[in-house]
Amino acid sequence: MSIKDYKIIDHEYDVVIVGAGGAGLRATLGMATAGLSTACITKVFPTRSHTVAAQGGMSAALANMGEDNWKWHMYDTVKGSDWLGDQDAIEYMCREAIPAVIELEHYGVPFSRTEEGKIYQRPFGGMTTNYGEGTAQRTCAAADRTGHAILHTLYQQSLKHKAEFFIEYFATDLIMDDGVCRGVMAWDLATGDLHRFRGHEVVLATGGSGRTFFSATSAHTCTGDGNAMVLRAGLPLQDMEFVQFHPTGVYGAGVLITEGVRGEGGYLTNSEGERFMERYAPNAKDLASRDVVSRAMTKEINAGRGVGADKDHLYLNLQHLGPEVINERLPGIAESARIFSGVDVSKDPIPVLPTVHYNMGGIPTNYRGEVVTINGGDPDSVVPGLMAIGEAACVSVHGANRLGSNSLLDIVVFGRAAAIRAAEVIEPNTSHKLLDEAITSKLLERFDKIRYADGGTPTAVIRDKMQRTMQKHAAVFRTGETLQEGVDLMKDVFTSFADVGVTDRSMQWNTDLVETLELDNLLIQAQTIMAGANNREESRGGHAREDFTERDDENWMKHTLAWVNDKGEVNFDYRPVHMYTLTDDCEVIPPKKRVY
Amino acid sequence: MAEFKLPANSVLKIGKTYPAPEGARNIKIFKVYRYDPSNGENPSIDTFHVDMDNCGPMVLDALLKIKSDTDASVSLRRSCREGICGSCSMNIDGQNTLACTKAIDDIKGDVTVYPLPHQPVVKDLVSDLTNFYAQYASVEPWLKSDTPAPPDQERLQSVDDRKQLDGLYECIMCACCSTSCPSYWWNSDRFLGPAALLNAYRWISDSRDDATGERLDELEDPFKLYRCHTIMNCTNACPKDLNPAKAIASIKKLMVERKG
Amino acid sequence: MSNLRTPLSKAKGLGSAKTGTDHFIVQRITALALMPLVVWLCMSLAFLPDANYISVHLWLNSPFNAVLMIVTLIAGFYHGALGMQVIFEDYISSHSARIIAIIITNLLLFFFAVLGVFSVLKIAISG
Amino acid sequence: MSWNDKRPMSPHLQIYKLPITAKLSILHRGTGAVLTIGLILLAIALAGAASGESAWESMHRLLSSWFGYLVLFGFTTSLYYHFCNGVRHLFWDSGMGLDLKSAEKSAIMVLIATVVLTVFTWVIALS
Repeated sequence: MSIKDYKIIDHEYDVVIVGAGGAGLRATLGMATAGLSTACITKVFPTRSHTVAAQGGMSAALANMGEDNWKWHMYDTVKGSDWLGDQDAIEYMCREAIPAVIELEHYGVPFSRTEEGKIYQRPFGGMTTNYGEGTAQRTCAAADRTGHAILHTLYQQSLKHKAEFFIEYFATDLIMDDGVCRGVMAWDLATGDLHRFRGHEVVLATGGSGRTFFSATSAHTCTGDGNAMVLRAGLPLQDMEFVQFHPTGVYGAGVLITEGVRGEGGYLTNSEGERFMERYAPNAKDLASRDVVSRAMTKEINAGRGVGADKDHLYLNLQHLGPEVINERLPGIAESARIFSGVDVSKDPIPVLPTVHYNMGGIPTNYRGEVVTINGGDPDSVVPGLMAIGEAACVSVHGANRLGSNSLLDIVVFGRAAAIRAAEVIEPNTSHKLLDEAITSKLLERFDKIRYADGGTPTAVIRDKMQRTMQKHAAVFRTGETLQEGVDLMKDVFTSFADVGVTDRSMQWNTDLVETLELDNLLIQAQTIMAGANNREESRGGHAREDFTERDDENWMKHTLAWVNDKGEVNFDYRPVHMYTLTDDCEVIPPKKRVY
Repeated sequence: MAEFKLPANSVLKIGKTYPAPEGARNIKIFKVYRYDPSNGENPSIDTFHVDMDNCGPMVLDALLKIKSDTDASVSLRRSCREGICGSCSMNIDGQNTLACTKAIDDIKGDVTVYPLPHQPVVKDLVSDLTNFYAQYASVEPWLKSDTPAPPDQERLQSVDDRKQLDGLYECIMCACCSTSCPSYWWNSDRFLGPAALLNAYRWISDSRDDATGERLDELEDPFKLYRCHTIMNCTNACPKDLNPAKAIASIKKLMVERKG
Repeated sequence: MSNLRTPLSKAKGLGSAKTGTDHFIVQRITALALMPLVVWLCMSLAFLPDANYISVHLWLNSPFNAVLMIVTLIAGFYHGALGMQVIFEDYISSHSARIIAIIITNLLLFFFAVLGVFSVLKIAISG
Repeated sequence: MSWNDKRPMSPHLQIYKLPITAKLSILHRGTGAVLTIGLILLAIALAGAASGESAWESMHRLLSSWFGYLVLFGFTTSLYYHFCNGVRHLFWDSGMGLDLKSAEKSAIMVLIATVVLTVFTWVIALS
């Protein structure tokens, strides 16, 4: 089949949003109501996006349950980021958190309530009062289904405002024209047609790439498609070596058990029944930030104090909370624990293990959601026509480690920020520049090549090899030796994709082809993670090197930018961390030793 | 007449059989509905022998194993694999549920896997839910309030008022309930079905919503609402243990109550 | 139905008929009424010593029995007509066929209801 | 709704394992339809009784045959089932017993009550 045989359906919009998770929906909503013609393309029906699985809550210094201040929230976030976060963006996020969560409530999110009828807030890891002194109750929660509640509400608001969705459309590539993003190609799974969407801004809200790893809390669909599109467009990803391991994934299944469990008073124990976190984080204990807890757990297991037949996991206890707290605050995890580990949480502890959870890294952007890159010495040079938000983006508000409940905040605040920015820069209904057909042809060639790939290795085999390699070599603790081995192995896996075989050639709901395209996306990102980890010779946040155990601010307080060529080779450059604030309302938080 | 029998193009044929790998000792048979839109043939049932010693505990694990090891063209929706996104809803062992939370061990004998009942099939286990989503949208499932929201603060809601939403807001829109309902099978063009009605009731129950009267007006219809005959298949099918039948009964009760 | 209509417009369909609740209520009221009546009818018939002409007439000669019989017929036929309407609405997809079926059934049931009531009256009054 | 979609319709009644609640619902509908016919026969019987002794006797002969008894027995069972399940529906409509466990329990209760009432009535009638 020649690429000329593909019929292409054209669309023109002011903005095209790729992804309909929390960030994508918030942006869609904002842009549609701002009077921009807006298309939202999504490979799954909006309420199936992985935001739906967020449990614990969304942070905002509302002070509904004790004193709080957004500056304390900012301090916690900067500290949580291990001083790799950009402080202007963090200031923006923590300040805007308050109106953002109020706005969500006004949209109808069914938050749990306090006795006064206000939004209920629970403690979360790393969230403190008074610059680290006390425990803050800052995480706004709808039981343990906050992501579900927010995502469904945002979708409902999108329906209310009649936003245009293209559902079950798989976006394949950005349409880049001389450094400017002009649109995106997408494949309609239901009809099998290809579509070309043109927009003055393309907003990537495609989420993270947890599925590069074997065991992740991430959904099957978390393949970071937007990140990969950006890499293929010759743009870099930032800080990809920082992968968050969530302390409490269900042992075996990898399903998430929210940090909210520990926020409500649950705690971890080892084979001796000891609350070992007291040793690692004397103040915050089980509510230390995630990287700290995950490392402590790994050390316990490595020291032979794991539980179970293979002594390879630990226990999360919440039996003492009583059925009332569990039913009211944590009903969803009681259900998950019952289904996936056969545990009645009111009687027995849940077997848990640190599990890949979140990509701190992603597409570099500024706090307005505009994608940036290094250009002629300018580290903050905006890529025209391209925005990124949510887990796909690296603003960077999470730096080297994200605090729990800051991701639901991130998606809403920066989804909204992108909408505000788009409304500023786009004149509605302006005409689009003529496109060179050669650009589209090249993108079609790639699609066609993968569709008819007739190599000897099934997609599933390559994917399995990649996931196992990543799991083994880019784990909680990393060393130069295993990382170099990992880089070499991943190069082989990358090369093996040339021999991939797709068995289904059809165009309608061909999930064999979808998974192969997703694998292609995962492979290119996996290179940036493994090579980035090998490259960064220090320990910071989620990146813990056994051969470089300390944080090295002198040499490494900078963002990694990684480019990948079509051979899978990774090139690096760096952007400085923004050690300045957006306004004079607060001061820069200088680096210091990070203890909890 | 309502179509109790399948149309000619939907009648099932016997499909292919795939044996288990050599040496497999713990074999479970999966009979999976297959339909390929590109060849114009009727749907068929393929039989897969799956080595359970080498497979995860849930039906979704087995389906993905079949897709990885045996036939990559098997198509299904799946995402979160933890029962919260609602993608992998299908008919397993004769009942609608989520493949990701349905344990294989709970099924005696062969495991039959069909798409959600009485829906247009796009491919294999992927059914077209356009009408289902449109019905959801038609109940205007968003907060309608005439009371201006306080500018810098949340709307207040008491703990008890918030409790009214429990068992309603958790719906994941998997369509297990609606497509399990015979009434919905015969009149899916006019009966809103349990999922949409549950979501309507979710907003009727919200103390912040001022549009109860309007919502009830829109629902009062022999077809939209009153096709529900309390068959209870919806409640039986709901993988989140919600009770759409009860929500619908509550709507009917409100309808009667406002008569006087 | 044209396939070019939007899914939402199809789902909204004809809008709300703003009716159906009266049907629902009357079906329940007749059901409630029938509860004691059914017990009375079954027990009366079961206890009827013999179903010969005389005993049937004697039974219905009692004003009490006659009135209960008439009420039973009215409530029963009304309840049945409402029930049959629901069945037709469920299973007959063609709008015209459905309406015709409902009208014919209603007329038929009305006829038999009147026949039954008149017969009871005749027995009760003529003795 | 007639199937004018080119795509196949996924199987439904053919494959669905109906829970007990659904089976009883079908039974409720079926017995409802049967009872409507029963009512018509009751009206005809009353008309027969009102028409004179000979008309009644010929009808009585028919009803006292084994076939007549079978029909009457069928009507009694249907009536009691519809009655008991109707009471269950009325509880539901008032908001009670709608959780799955109660609905399954009440289903069994309805079946037992139907058998008991039917047997009880026929023991009286035949004694």
